[in-house]
Amino acid sequence: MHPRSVDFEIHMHVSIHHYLVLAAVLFCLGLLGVIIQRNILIMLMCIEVLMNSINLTFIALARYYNQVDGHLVAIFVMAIAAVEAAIGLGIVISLFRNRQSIDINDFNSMRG
Amino acid sequence: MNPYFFYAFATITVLMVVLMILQKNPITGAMCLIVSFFSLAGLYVLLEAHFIAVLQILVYAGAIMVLFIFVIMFLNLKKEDLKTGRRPFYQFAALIASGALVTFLVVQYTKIPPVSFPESVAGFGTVEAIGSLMFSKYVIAFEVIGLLLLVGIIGAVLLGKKENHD
Amino acid sequence: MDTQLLHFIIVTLKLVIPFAIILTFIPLLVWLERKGSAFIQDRPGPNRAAIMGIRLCGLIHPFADAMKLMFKEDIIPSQVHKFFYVLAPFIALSVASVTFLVIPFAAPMPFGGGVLSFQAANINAGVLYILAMTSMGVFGIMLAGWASNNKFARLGGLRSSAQMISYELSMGLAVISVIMWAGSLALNDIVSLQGANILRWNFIYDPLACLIFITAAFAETNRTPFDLPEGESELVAGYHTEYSSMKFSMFFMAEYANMVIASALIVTLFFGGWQIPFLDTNTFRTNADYYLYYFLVAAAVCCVILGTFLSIKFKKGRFGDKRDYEPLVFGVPAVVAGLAIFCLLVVLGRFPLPLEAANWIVAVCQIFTFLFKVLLMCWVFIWVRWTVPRIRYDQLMDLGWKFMLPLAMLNIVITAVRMLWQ
Amino acid sequence: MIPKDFIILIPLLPLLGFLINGSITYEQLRGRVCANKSMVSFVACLMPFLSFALGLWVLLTLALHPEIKSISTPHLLDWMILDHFHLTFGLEIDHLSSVMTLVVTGVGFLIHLYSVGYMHDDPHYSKYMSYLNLFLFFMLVLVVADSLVLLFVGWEGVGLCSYLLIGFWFTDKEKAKAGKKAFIVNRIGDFGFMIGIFLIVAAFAAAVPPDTGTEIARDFLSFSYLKTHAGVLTPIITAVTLCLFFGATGKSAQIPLYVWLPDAMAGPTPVSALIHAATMVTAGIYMVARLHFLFVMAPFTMHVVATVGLVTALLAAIIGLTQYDIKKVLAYSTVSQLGYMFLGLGVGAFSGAIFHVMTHAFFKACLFLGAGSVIHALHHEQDIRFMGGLVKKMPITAVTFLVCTLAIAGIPPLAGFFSKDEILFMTYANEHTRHYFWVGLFTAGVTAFYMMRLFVYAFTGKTRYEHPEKIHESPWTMTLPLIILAGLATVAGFLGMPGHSIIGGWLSHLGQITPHHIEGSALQEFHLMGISVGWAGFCALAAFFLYKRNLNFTEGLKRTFKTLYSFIYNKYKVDEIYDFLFVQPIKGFSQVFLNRFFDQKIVDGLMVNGLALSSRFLGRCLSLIQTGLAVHYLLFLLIGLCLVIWFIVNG
Repeated sequence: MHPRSVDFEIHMHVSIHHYLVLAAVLFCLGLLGVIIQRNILIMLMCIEVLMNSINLTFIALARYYNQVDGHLVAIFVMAIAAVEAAIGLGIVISLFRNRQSIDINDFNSMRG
Repeated sequence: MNPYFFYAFATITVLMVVLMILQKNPITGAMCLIVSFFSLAGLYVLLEAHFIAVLQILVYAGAIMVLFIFVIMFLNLKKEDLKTGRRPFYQFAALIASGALVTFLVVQYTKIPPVSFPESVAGFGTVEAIGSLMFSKYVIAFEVIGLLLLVGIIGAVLLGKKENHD
Repeated sequence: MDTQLLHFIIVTLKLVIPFAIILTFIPLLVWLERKGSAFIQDRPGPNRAAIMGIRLCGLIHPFADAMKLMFKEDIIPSQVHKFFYVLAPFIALSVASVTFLVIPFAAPMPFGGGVLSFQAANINAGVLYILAMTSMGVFGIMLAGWASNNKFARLGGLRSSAQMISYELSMGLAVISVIMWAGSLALNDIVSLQGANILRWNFIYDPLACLIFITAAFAETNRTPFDLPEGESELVAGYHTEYSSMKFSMFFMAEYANMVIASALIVTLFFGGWQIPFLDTNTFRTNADYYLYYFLVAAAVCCVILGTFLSIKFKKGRFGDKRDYEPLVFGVPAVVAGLAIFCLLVVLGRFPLPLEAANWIVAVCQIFTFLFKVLLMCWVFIWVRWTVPRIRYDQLMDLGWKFMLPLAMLNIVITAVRMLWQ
Repeated sequence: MIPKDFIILIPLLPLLGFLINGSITYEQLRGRVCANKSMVSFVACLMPFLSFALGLWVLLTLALHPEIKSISTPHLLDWMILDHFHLTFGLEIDHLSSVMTLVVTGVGFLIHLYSVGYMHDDPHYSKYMSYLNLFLFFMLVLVVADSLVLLFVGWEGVGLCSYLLIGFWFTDKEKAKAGKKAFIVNRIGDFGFMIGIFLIVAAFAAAVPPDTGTEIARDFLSFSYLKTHAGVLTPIITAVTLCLFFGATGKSAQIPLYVWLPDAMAGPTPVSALIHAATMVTAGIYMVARLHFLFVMAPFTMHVVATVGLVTALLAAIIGLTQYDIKKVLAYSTVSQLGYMFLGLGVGAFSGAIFHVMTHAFFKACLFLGAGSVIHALHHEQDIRFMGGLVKKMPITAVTFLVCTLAIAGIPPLAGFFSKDEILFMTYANEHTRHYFWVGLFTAGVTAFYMMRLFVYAFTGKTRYEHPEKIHESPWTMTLPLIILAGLATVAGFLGMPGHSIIGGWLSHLGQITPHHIEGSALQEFHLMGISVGWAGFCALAAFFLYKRNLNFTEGLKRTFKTLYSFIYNKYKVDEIYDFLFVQPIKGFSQVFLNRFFDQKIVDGLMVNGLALSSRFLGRCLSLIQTGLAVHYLLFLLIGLCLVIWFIVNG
């Protein structure tokens, strides 16, 4: 067999690392999005991405250790994400009512 | 078959998240995010977490994102509300910082030799397994989360309520 | 390689057949709706479209509709968000279709050393999957409402999303009591546990959950009395105001597809699914030849009587054109077919069926039973639509949050108490 | 036999009285209650009386059980627990303390009783009574304390009460000033006392052996421990005792810190009687007697004590000759008598000194109260040149005053004779201080002279007061204490009969320095007694007849020695010297350096305003980060996250 194909086979093998790296990339993308976005709604969505990357890590490790505990943590994270979204969107609505804007840079009345 | 699926889902997820963070239109961003959630659900299926995969769709795509889109439509944003301003320094700094973070994490992960997944035990990730654990070991956490949800509901209602005095 | 190919074929069929069933059901339901409305509200039904003068009781009409919509000009208004405007109807229809994947059409059948389940995907958390998929349906409507860049459409979309979120809760909670009885989230287990005895079906066993679920399903499918997203009197046509031609027809189809799915779900959860009343699967399989013989005899007799009844209605010069021959188009083939079956049965007599064939016969019977039940449930939808007026938006919200949600929770408590009792 | 816990009540009962009357005063000042004077009087007098009764019980217990050396409370409270130093609260009454307790409570009770009459019309009657009770509390703490530190607490407390009572009529600026002066001068003495305590602590701390640290880790400031381990202090004993003695000079009004006592006459007369004659000023004597085991180890200090006492006695007596204010004369007499006591202490006659404390308490209190009675009758007239002829108007006062005058003059068989002679004999008996005897003898004569002068001026002859018809005898609450005290002054001397001195036997544990080289000491004592009685009697009679004949017979002398006279009359200009040497420089230093520079520039400018300005500046700088834009905070968060992870992995 050709040596290159063996190499390819090894590369095609999906290990825990792939998932962890993917989660890390997602986390950093979410963080980046939170920082560079001015739109407060998309910032909230980026926070959801952050939570999802955490979930992915937990679930991958749950699979790796063959323990379901990670799944439970993921469920709890989902619940918290739901609460976070509800509260965050409530805040967005009341902010929009007062400022007619969803630009995060307009909400700086507490600046020093 | 597994690697192809993994790469496909991973690519879609990352691509959609990237698209989302570059959007200025929140609806488009939300739709990108929904797609990425679906592919994440696919990844969960690959990890034999069927229940979580379904929950991912049900909770994230079905409830949270609906809420998002509802709010976006409720706000009825005009074109001029969606400003784009150039803040090159902060964007650059954030890019550098998150790039550093991800590089760092990846470097740290790759220091460990790659280990493939072991064979999953019987009944892994089923509703029964999760349920029995949730109502025994994690029952307190479960109750606390329930309380948290209640608080969240009340808080959201109070926040969204129109003030009476104006 | 052979088994792999077989497997591939089976999976493909599993994916295609449900979709085909839905596509078949849609024109049937359109026809049924029109006939039903005509019957209920005492007005003329579809009676114009004809092929060579043969109207087939208006059955031609849906096809004419489809033709018209397909060939109409496809208008895309200039101020819409084009991508989502185009995408929305596709989402609506496709999401509606994929839900059918987990509905079991018949009892799992021994086949080729394995088990053949009449269910595209036997997911562990089937009920949750259905809930998840139905909640996806809202995206099509919301996107359509938003992308149209139209006040009415936007309001329709908003209403739809609020309605969906509100009623999904009581729907999910209603299902929980069923899940508690069954002890499983897999739909096939739920159906199997209900058994052939009608008294053990969930609509008798847990009537409150059934009622809540049906009501919520009406709201989820945006059917009257909950069709506020497209309420003509206030919102012109709601979310699909700006749609025309094939895109409109896709929304139209999606609505009926949703209806079919909701009916299928109701039937599966509460009305025994594929269970033939009072006929256990195992009993049927062991005595398939017996049941088949008498069923065919009865069918032949029915065909002959019905055909004769239709044929004698023929009277030349009733309309004075080709419509005079309409009774014969149905009547004569029915008589002929009935006689043919009868002759065949007399000639061949009862003969033992091989086990495989018996299984297949049972499966087919169950599939037809299921589809019949679904059709009946769809008729309930139509019946309600033409009987009950649309409710107000605040009434809708009050009903969802203040009445049905507490009731569903109460039902869970009641179920739990009953389970302890037994 | 008295239960041990009861002795806690001896100091606590006056404190209770203070609390009751103090709260009444507090409420009264806010107009919530109107004080019932008889109730206040009852409480204020009852408490010292009960303490007195308890003290008597203690004394009887000690007298009837010779095997009991002292009664001490069990461990009451922990004050400080350090590694090698345990400071606890504890009370202990031995023979010495029991005598002092009885003097303090007994005389104190009588003066309380006297105050009922004397202060009856004062608007701040209840406040005055509560202060008196508080004073008694602190004095009793001082007396029954079992450690140097608790003694110091009482020491400071009586200083405080002295300040409060001298400045009781604080609306008069001079009187308020006198209060301040007393307090400040006392503080200077306390400074020396504290240094003495610190030296003791330092010596013990240095003496702790490293390996047997636990052995000495206890309350080494308690008297019992100090007594048994006094050897530790040997190297620095002179410094320690000098410092302690300096403290005693402040409290007991000796040179150089006696200046406060004459000014302290600004307070109400019973206060002068109680504090500045009978009790508080004897605290220094008591302290030295209490720590006699330290003082006997330092011969130099003993010499200093004797010298200081003698000089003070002489100089104060000479000033007494020239004064016209009745209370000032008595004040200088007090200073002089205290000097006698220190002379006694200095020559090792500890029991004699304490005996003199006791007798002095009786007759000096009586004298002061008599003076108070006169002042009361004459409506606050204090100058003896405007008195005279009071014998007929106020017979009881006059008789008691005469008795006590004779007592202080040293006429037998009155109390002062015995106690003073004891001291003088001991002075003579001590080889090193034999020459002091003659000075002391001379001083005794001077004392007899000016006291008789005072009596003649005030009570005999014609009435020089402008409203003679208003003069009347004082009420019984005032005369009763006078009678009692005069009686005591008459009989108390027999406790110290030479040869079989009861008080000497009672206080034998104080360890008299026995004059071993004198033989037939009793006989010699009688000789000396005869000399001193003769001299004192001569002086007294001289004064009586000289002044009786002509009150102004000294005018010629005054004119001749004008400079010397005014020098003496103005108390040797000591106040002016102190003012020039200490007060003015300190004032200047405070004004220029402490106030203008340190307080205004350093404290206000650098500390207060500087801190405020710097925090404002820092706040301004930090507020630049607070942009109010959430994205900026998030960026900081991200950078922080990177750093945290980096530290976790690489740190």
